[in-house]
Amino acid sequence: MPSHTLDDTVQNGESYLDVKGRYTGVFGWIFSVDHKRIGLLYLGSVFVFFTVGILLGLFMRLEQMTMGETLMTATTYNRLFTLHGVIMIFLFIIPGTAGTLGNFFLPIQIGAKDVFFPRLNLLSWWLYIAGAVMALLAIFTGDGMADTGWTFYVPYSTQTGTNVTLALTAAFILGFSSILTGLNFVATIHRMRAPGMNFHRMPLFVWSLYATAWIQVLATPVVGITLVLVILERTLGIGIFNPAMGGDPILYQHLFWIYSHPAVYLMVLPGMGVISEIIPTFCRRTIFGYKAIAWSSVGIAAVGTLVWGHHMYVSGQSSTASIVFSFLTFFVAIPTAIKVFNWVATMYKASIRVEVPFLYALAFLFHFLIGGLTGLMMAAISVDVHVHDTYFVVGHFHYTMFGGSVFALFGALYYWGPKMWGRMYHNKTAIVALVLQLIGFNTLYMTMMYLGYQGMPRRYFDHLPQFHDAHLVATFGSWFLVSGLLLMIGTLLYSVFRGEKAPANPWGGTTLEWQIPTPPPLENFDEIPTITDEPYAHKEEAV
Amino acid sequence: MLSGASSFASLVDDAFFFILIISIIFFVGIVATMLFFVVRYHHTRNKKVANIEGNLTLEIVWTVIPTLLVMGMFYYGFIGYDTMRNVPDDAMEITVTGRKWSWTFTYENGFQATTLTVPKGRAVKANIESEDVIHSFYIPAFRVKQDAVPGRDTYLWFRATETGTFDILCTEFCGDRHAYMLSTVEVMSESDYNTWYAGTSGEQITEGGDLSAAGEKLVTLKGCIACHSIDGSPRISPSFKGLYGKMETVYTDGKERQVLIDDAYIAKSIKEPAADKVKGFENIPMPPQPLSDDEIKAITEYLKSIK
Amino acid sequence: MHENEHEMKYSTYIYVWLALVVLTWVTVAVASIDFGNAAVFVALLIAAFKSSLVVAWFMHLKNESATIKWMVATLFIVFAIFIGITFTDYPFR
Amino acid sequence: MSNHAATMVAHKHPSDVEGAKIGMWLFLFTEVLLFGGLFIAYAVYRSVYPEAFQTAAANLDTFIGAVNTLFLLTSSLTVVIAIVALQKDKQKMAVWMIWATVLFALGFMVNKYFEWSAKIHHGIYPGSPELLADHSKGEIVFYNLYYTMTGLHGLHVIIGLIVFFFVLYFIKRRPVVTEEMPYEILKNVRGTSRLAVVSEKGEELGTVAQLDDKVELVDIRLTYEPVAEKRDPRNFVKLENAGLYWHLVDVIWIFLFPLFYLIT
Ligand code: HEA
Ligand code: HEA
Ligand code: HEC
Ligand code: CUA
Ligand SMILES: [Cu+2]
Repeated sequence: MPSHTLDDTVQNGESYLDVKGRYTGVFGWIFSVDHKRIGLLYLGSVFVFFTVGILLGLFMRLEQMTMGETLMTATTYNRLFTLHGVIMIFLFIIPGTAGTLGNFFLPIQIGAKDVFFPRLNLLSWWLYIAGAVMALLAIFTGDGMADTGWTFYVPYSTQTGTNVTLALTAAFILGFSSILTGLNFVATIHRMRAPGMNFHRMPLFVWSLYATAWIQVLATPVVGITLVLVILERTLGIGIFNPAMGGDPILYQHLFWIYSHPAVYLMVLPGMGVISEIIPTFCRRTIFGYKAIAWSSVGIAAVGTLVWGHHMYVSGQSSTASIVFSFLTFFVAIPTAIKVFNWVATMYKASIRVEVPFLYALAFLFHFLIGGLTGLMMAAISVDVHVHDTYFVVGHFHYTMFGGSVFALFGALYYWGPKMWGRMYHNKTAIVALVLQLIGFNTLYMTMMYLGYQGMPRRYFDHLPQFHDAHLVATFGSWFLVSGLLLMIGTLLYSVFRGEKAPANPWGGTTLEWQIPTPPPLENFDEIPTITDEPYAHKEEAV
Repeated sequence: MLSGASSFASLVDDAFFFILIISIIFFVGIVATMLFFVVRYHHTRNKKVANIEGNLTLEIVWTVIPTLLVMGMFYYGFIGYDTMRNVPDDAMEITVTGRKWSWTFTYENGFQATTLTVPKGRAVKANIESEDVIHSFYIPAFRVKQDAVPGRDTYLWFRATETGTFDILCTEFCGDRHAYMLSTVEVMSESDYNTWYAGTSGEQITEGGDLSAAGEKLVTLKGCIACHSIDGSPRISPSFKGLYGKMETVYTDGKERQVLIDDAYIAKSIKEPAADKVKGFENIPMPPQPLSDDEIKAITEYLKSIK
Repeated sequence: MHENEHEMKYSTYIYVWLALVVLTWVTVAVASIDFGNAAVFVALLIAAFKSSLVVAWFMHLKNESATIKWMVATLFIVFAIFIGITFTDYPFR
Repeated sequence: MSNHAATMVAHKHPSDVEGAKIGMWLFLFTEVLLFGGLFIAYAVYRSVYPEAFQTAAANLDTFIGAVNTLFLLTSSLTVVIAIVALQKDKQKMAVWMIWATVLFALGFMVNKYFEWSAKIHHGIYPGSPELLADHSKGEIVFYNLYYTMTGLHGLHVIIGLIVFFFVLYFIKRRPVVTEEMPYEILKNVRGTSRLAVVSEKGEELGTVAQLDDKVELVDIRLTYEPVAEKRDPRNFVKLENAGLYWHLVDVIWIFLFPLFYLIT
């Protein structure tokens, strides 16, 4: 029995969207310290950058349609994939799920009125915008956007004439924004849970955010200082990584991946949290293996800090290091496997309603399995020697990041959208969009993996003739993906402004956000609920 | 699938297929189960749910089995890698030099070339070095790859098993012409190779007499033409055509000035490229080129000849 | 002010400070003894001891909740891991 | 005044010191790891160039380093004393102790300034021709690290100084407290005529007694004259957090000192 039903205590508080504060209009948003408004601020800005990022992806595909220089010069192409990578990672996916959904739902799901440091939360968003503006400024100032790839490997990044310094400063600031969000979430989860909500009664989305927040706090500063070192070398000539000054370029890679490998879990853990919410809701039953799923998030975060060297098997690090890292890498698969199996087991003896969010959860599983399993192939050293820095890697990370995290984010927008803006989406259009996305996505990225195994290196402006046909197929797939994404964005925008009014609990969810009015009132709860039971306590008999 | 032309091909491919097969079994199994559940327990078919909260035995099973399997995968990857890192004692050595954006191969007798020639069946150890930024020496058909890191020597080895010509690619992003930092490796039968090798000489190119001809060879061998065209067509740096004797606008310590391109200026451009930055190319760094004075003289002669 | 706060005494801190000064002197004195390669470890050991004094007393970690203590422990474990695993590389090159 | 008054104040959760502490500690963690990246680099390069590091370290002045260590240790002591003093309501003492801290920190910086300028005078600074020509690669790395790490540390000292000036300002300022008045309290005070209702612009609107029943929350500002020996509890938290930060700067120096000056 869901024992924290609040229906009787809820009073008709005004929705956070209507409340008028000290400022009105745009200022009412950009100076708001309400976690829900900040969540939507993130959502809006993140999607602007996502659109820029996918357009860049599209351009890259168009260039790869032909051999030789057609659309753009090599330099332009190099800047494009750098910008594409930087946007997608630092501006879209890292703040995407945690900043948007985390900000909006974390306090509600633990029965709090806001995050612990509301003003710090607003500061994070402002830092995010500052970083984003700086990244975009880097395109127009100096000698243009950096052309180093999102990894900024030295010594190339210290030598190139392009505007690496500004791009790095942007990444540094974005890092701090992310740290502040993480710090805020840890404090919130520790101090603001409703009475009775002990750690083992928290929704799994909150668990995943907790693990994510720790990665944000502990790993981000390392990359921060590393980027600063590159900036120092470019501006003051302090060549800590410069071989001419006794430095070791490979050390840069260590420091970079110490953050950037855990960062990939930063991207996917919140997505996994979303899936852990969607599945029990649409299965109408409690989740299978709650504790296993909860602790596997922590497990992934913990093991994830041990494995960064799998990006460096052929970098010139010692063979011992490669072997140790390979060995450790395989262990991240275990907590991930636990999650996957428990999700599937949750569907057993359930009463499943196949709605769009659930379809996205299935799509997530489908893609993430492919992404994760190809990860295992690359974790095996001898295989990675062959596929490292080829399109195989590109395929792998689009499957995990795009097919995984981003599809989870899309699913979450359908799932929680009605709660956030109080309106439903149009079902049929949403399904058509999903089908287009599925076809396009798999044609595009499956082909990339094939290309990679054939030996097509990544970050190549041009390709050898033997790779041409597959590149054509991939580009063809990208058009389906475009159509699907455009249609989806259209549907979502339509639902925000024109959709049917949503009921308070359209899916029969049991977590706290479904027990309050839609859209939520300013302070979420009139009375802080007391929690006496697990978060996914569904009734045995379906209604 | 990509053909494999070295003794590592089967090692890598086997490990890959081993993981691939396990992956496919899991993938198909999981997706099928998932879809089956969705159909079987669709709410129109199943109204009463079982709120099963977990099952410790299952939890253990699906932790232990994957653990064992991934250890198998690790082992497969490890033995392949172990073989790749342990060079047989009888391996012949070749030095591979990467620079923006070309490869130079130096043989034991000092002979240098821009393409690689190796005998079939013999172990070849490539000592890899870089003159500027990180590159990566990659032969897909051989399944080998190793980064060329400035300031640090790396190596790889292979044993070609098929004759023919295969691509060499650079797989670490190194700038504008990263995608054109290509070469080929030609695998010859042992006897063909021996004949070919006997015909090479490690003698300095500049010793031949005709300096201009030597210069022509050098601009290819040392990778100058990766950046400088010889027919006047635009690349990322000033074309060599008509360069000698022309007045050039350069920035010296940030100040603009005019210089006449003569022997001394060319020598300086090669040794200290950062000293005078040509207008229009001031933000593209030219790496200092480790050339001997003789070589520079030869190149200068050659530049004089292409008006 | 807050119920759970400890009554603090000036004298405790002065003792801690004295200990720190003495330890600083010890580090300097010990540095002139030739420990060979162990020198780094001796120096780091003393530094670690000194900093734990600062953290425990000056920063009152001693009186903080178990949660915060665990968090600090996590920090040091993570940092130790970062350094430790990096060292699977360099000594084996 | 309307019943929207609630939105004029930031949502305040009941002041939770433990949570604020967790926040502060987490922030310190990020600082530790910021330096952590550099310590990793130091460890790596030391293992690669053990001899060069010893030769180079011998050229740094142990005496200045030791004096600076004492400066920082003592400044840490003065900070805790300031905290204790504030806890004991000895505001004057606290202020004096913060000034002492500031002084020691300045002493540290002055020392550092002389140390750096002496080195720079000798032509030893990152990328200098002397450094590149006459010193081995290991020594160059050592000096690069030395300048980066002590530089970043110095930056933190300066930030700490600025923070202490803020704290001083807060301790000395006339405190204004904005609090949210919960409904129950509001109900109780409704009857009184001693509390005035003031608009946001400051004009008086009447007394609380005249408020109508729809009002559920008001934003109240209490302005009071500081009694010499009374502290504003929030200043205490500020000083304590500034102190935590300062001690961290100290802890980092405790490691920097032997690593750069002593291992010869
Ligand atoms: C969301 C992002 C994300 C996620 C979740 C992952 C997850 C994983 N990644 Fe990935 N990865 C990236 C993003 C991500 N990666 C990016 C961006 C890069 C490239 C960066 C760059 O160079 O630009 C990269 C690169 C990368 C490399 C380096 C490749 C190279 O450059 O040569 C490697 C090598 O080991 C790797 C491995 C793994 C592994 C083992 C996992 C594991 O976590 C996967 C675990 C999941 C599963 C295994 C599937 C579920 C499990 C089961 C169904 C159980 C049954 C299976 C068995 C155990 C048998 N990744
Ligand atoms: C979340 C992460 C994410 C996402 C979603 C994507 C999405 C896409 N990426 Fe991404 N990609 C990365 C992260 C991501 N990428 C990273 C980190 C790298 C590495 C960079 C590096 O090497 O440094 C990379 C590299 C990378 C490469 C390799 C470049 C190279 O090595 O040479 C390619 C090549 O095709 C590519 C293509 C695409 C495509 C086609 C999409 C498609 O999904 C895009 C599909 C969408 C469209 C095609 C357009 C849809 C358009 C709209 C919705 C708006 C339309 C608006 C108007 C018309 C006004 N990406
Ligand atoms: C990575 C690209 C690159 C390579 C390789 C390269 N150069 Fe250059 N070179 C440049 C660029 C860019 C400039 C113009 C900017 C400058 O002066 O530094 C330049 C300038 C020059 C100039 C002066 C031209 C003028 O117009 O004043 C000479 C001469 C020259 N290079 C010779 C060589 C020789 C000889 C080699 C090979 C041994 C070589 N370069 C290899 C990029 C390159
Ligand atoms: Cu050389 Cu890429
Ligand atoms: Cu990784």
